[in-house]
Amino acid sequence: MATPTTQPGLFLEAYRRMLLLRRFELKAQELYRRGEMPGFIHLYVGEEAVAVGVCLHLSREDYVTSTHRGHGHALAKGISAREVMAELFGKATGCSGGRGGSMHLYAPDVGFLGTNGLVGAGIPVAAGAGLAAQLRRSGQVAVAFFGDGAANHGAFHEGLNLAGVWNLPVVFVCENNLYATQTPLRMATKNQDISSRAAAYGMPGAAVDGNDVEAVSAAAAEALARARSGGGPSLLECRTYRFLGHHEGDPGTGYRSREEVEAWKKRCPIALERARLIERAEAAETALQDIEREVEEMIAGAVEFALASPLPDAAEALRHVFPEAAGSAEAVWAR
Amino acid sequence: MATPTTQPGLFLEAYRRMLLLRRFELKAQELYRRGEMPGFIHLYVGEEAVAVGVCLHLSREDYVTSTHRGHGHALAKGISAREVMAELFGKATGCSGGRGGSMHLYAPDVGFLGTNGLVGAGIPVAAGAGLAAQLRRSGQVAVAFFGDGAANHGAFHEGLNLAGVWNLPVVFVCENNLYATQTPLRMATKNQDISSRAAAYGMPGAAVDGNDVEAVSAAAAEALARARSGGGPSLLECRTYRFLGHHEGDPGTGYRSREEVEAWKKRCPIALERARLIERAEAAETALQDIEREVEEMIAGAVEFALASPLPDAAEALRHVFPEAAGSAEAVWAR
Amino acid sequence: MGALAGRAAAREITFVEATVEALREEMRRDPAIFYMGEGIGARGGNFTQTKGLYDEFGPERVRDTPISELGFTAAGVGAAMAGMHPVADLMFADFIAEAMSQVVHQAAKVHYISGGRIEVPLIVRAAFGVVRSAGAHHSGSLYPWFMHVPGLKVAVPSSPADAKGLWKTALRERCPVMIFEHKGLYNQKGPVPEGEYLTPFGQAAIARAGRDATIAATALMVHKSLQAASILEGEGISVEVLDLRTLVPLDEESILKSVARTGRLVIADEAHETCGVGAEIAARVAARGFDFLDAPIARVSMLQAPHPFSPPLEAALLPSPEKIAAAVRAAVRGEEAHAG
Amino acid sequence: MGALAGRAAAREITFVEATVEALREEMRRDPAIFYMGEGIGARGGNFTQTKGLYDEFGPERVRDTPISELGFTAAGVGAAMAGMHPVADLMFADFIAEAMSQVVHQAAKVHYISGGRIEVPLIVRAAFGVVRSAGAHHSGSLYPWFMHVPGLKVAVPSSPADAKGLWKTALRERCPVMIFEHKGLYNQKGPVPEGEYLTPFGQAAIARAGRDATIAATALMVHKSLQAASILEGEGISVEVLDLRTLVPLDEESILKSVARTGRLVIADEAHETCGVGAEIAARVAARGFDFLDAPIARVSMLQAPHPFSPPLEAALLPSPEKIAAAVRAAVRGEEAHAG
Ligand SMILES: Cc1ncc(C[n+]2csc(CCOP(=O)(O)OP(=O)(O)O)c2C)c(N)n1
Ligand SMILES: Cc1ncc(C[n+]2csc(CCOP(=O)(O)OP(=O)(O)O)c2C)c(N)n1
Ligand SMILES: [Mg+2]
Ligand SMILES: [Mg+2]
Repeated sequence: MATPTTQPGLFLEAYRRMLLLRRFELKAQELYRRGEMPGFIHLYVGEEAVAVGVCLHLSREDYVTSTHRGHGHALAKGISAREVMAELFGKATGCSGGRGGSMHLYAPDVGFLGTNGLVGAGIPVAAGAGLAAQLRRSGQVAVAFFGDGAANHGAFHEGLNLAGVWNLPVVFVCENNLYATQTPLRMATKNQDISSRAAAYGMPGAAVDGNDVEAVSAAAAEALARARSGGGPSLLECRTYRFLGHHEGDPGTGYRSREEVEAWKKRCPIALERARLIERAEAAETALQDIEREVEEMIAGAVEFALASPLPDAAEALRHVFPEAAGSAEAVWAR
Repeated sequence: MATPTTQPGLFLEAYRRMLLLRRFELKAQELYRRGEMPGFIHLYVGEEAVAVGVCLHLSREDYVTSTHRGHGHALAKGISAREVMAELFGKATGCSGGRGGSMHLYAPDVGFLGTNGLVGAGIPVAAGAGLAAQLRRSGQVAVAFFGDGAANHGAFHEGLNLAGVWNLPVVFVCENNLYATQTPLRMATKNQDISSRAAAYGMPGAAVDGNDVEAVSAAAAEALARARSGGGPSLLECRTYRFLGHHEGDPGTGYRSREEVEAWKKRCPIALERARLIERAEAAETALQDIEREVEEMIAGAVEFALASPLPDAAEALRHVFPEAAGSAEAVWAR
Repeated sequence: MGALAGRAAAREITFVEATVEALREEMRRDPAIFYMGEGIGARGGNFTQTKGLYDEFGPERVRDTPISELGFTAAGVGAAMAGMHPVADLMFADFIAEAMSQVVHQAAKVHYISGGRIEVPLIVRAAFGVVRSAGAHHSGSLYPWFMHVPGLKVAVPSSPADAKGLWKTALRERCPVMIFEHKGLYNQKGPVPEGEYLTPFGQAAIARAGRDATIAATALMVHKSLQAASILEGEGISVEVLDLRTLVPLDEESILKSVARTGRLVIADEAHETCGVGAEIAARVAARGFDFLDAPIARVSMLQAPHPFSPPLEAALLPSPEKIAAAVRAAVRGEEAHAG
Repeated sequence: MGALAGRAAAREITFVEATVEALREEMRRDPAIFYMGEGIGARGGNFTQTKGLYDEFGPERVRDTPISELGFTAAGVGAAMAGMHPVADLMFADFIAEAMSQVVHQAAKVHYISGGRIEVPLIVRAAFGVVRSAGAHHSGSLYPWFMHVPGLKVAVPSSPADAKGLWKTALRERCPVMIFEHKGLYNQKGPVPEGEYLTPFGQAAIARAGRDATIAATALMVHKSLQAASILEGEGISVEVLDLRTLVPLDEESILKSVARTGRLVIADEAHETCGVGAEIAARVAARGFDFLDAPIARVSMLQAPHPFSPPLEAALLPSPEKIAAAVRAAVRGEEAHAG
């Protein structure tokens, strides 16, 4: 049986998605800087290989929980760029109807259970989605994305321990980008090998180069296959780096040396994969350019859609505090 | 330099203290069963070697945080049996003035920072006491006692991680008695080797026979010496068993087989140590009998004191919500 | 209570048995329902609140957890988002603080901030209130915190029948519902209809009708208020006792109607007083029922100290029939004095 | 404000600078004080709320933490019990939920349940309130939860001078104090006395005197209430604005005195309405100031929905000068209608 990592065209698809994530974020940055976007945004630039490498192996029915830095996860899991962009503008057409914003993107139709404003919060929520899958014997899996900083929160401990003892179909993906805001990992924990913590919960742990989408893909495919086949949860640490500041407004320097930032930028996951595809002749330059154009168009369309969309009606501000009718929401699809 | 474990008379003292803990608990049980005591009590019978083995190496200035099953820790750290017994009766002369009860015993004069009604809660509190010691460079250490069940709470994770990264003078003592209420450890975590979790926090971990006071003493002495000398925290797992139910009222059977209970009772820490002292001729039978009489008298005195003491005055029920005067409380001794 | 008067067949069972019956019936009906908590499996729960469910539904649906309130409550949120209908049993209400963020920032908010696209039908169950000097960490009520947070419904049953009826309603709601059960009620017996029996949310019950003053009460305090009413009856004061049954939604209409008749309002509740149930009701009545009032609104609640262990201190702080009666008496006499 | 009028020398600095100044002065005075939080070290804090302290006091006393709110708050409790005076900076008020149990079950209760033998002089600092559409997890106020819990003092400064004065008082208290600072105030400038300046707890300030109605307000809402008062002045309505400054202790006397003069009360506060600040004040005035009232008590607060991201929705739910003015107008006119 061919493992998913060897499917033909898989990495071309990975390239396409990483590029989508990258262009989306850079466009969001541009619009934010122009003062056109309310709230705060945390950009995923540099870390695309993680979301994409993992989500390559997820179906629409699988679940994902995400973080404050979640645009990439949302797009990689399949929310349209239009819906995400509209949400960043607080528009009625956004994936959360404008009520959520960057840190509260939701899309039950693609199993996306939310970006999150609270660090660590999504970790045990994913365990719960995995539990639902286990109880229904549906074959679904759940993935929790979270940062190195989140690994020091009690939610990490309780979530992983539950998944371990209940043998849940969950993959815990730690995006170790070496910093939580400006705090370097070494100031946050003595044992900086986060993957080694898996042992505490009796589950396999692995660390991979998080800027190499093929490495992430291979490790994720293995962990996901284990989860799907009843083998229980895994912890996957992806070592990566954010090219930009913590959020828009933070220059990302001061606490990180220019050399460190530049060294990581040289290891851009997208450039790396592009070079490989060419080198291995898996894609012609023209095919890649087609993809690049296609992505640019998609982003332009998303911006246009978002800007043209209406804001929500203030008269509806008290709507959706409680569900309006039994069984009204889309969540029911899952049952 | 002689390590504390080799001090002459140390284990005779250990025997005396263990006996005190045992007789105290059995007397409390008797009084509780007669309906004379309000509230709920969780007895420490069978686990005496842990509290005693560790506290042998603590001075009055060191700190201890404890659990719902904390009479043993309170006595081992030096609160008088009178004050503890009076507190169990809610008397004004109790160590908490009757406001606390079994799960809220406090005594700043001996560094006892509380039994606790919330599982796990004392763990990071001890880290904070250790932090105070570190900041003051006072040479004090802090010890957190907690159960196997508490090790699955987020407070364990955050407390140990903080102590690790800040190199705090703290010893985390897990009393692994194999059950949390009726839940066996294997249903609560996949990795039942709790001491192995120390690695996740970059600190040394060790597991010892928690029914052997000399083994506990040796391991604790080592960990405490490390803490005192700036070597940072440790996790010490003491494998033990409670001979009685979870709390008075729980028969302690049903979820535990008679064979299992009997096998552990055969390994009574007090009987074990008594035999050793005789065998090694460290104490004559008559000396041990003197100790036993002395302990009986102390317990009888404690009961008498507790029963004769007045209840708090209802008119004072709203007192002590806030401190009455700046610097009024005993805590200031520590500064 | 009132609603039951006509039903001949209702057997008497305890409050806690009524909750188990509701759960059993609903779990048979709906395979999405499952139950999580510490010691709620084979042991049947600290308060026998799941007795028999493990035997019928097995360890998957009646699931013992580690001591990880944050973890299993969050797992409940995740499972609910994924289409299940979990019950997270927090044991003592005090322990909800361990999972505060999961309840208020996740469960309560997801529906709204997802633009109504995701539902979180999670039940949070907790035993509250003072019994037997359980002390500072095992006596709290704490539902006022959750009244403050939009997106949560809050039920506080006072009788076995309502316990069953509110549980069954809760398990058909599509939003998070918190059910607070007073430990002192668990073993009280009362008539409970067999089979389908739903108590609507947001409808207070008149536990006793009266003319001179209204006592709005919750859970055990309904019973203490009825005792107060008996005391006062002997003094010629006729008291109406309203059993609020749910705090969110709150049946403001019934309170206002009653106060319109009686002109006096006392709120009896066991949670702490400040920013508590009485505060909210007093504020609403002071805003919308101002003209009905013939006397100041009084609150009888837990006074502002942590729960002490020692029985005389505990009693001094807690609401009691005598204190409730005194508050009513003051309202009635005060007004007479005022009028005279 | 009033207290400052006589002082000629007061420079103008921002609210957040005033808090740093208070901390600096107190940390110099008292070696027991140290500070913990995420990003509060060399970075100077999310809101520049510790700017310069790291340079002066170093990494031991100005201590960056991992993302472990539970852990470092509990460590604060332990250090406080052991004789230190820690500040636990929770960053956003919403994040206190991560450490709820540590604040309410440990910090708030230890003094009482130790029979007064142990003190827990822990400061919990949090930035609250709506600015710039921060959404559902970064906009909350939440202090009503802590008013409900006995054993905690709660300060809500509205001006740079009070920010300094309340901080300095807090750092000399021997109990846990929660300081809630509205993010929208951090960069507001005002006169702040140099050196020793203490604002007492439990004393409201009259931010503006008036005859026809009292607005009791907190933090940013003091300013919105002053704007409302200006609007109303143009309509011939004279409004008194009370700045509560601390919520525990609450200066009930000043509220009652003001209402005794004006006969009308509006409470303006940014926390959610149900079981909120307005509820508590309304209940107290409905109990003890009933005879002073010429109109129903009104609350202007955050309406009962989670904080939405989209600006028009957010604005629709939040209190504003216009909404406050409308509430006062209704109270005044309602009574005129009533009188007429
Ligand atoms: C519970 C909680 N604590 C603190 C914060 C503030 N905060 C937002 S992002 C962040 C850093 C997160 O670091 P990490 O988990 O490594 O993710 P990264 O930003 O590096 O992707 C912090 C402290 C928060 N949102 N939630
Ligand atoms: C946070 C919290 N959750 C649950 C409980 C209820 N409870 C009290 S003791 C206990 C079991 C504790 O087990 P363990 O930590 O192993 O200690 P042991 O009783 O075995 O000494 C539980 C679940 C509690 N008191 N606090
Ligand atoms: Mg990071
Ligand atoms: Mg145990």
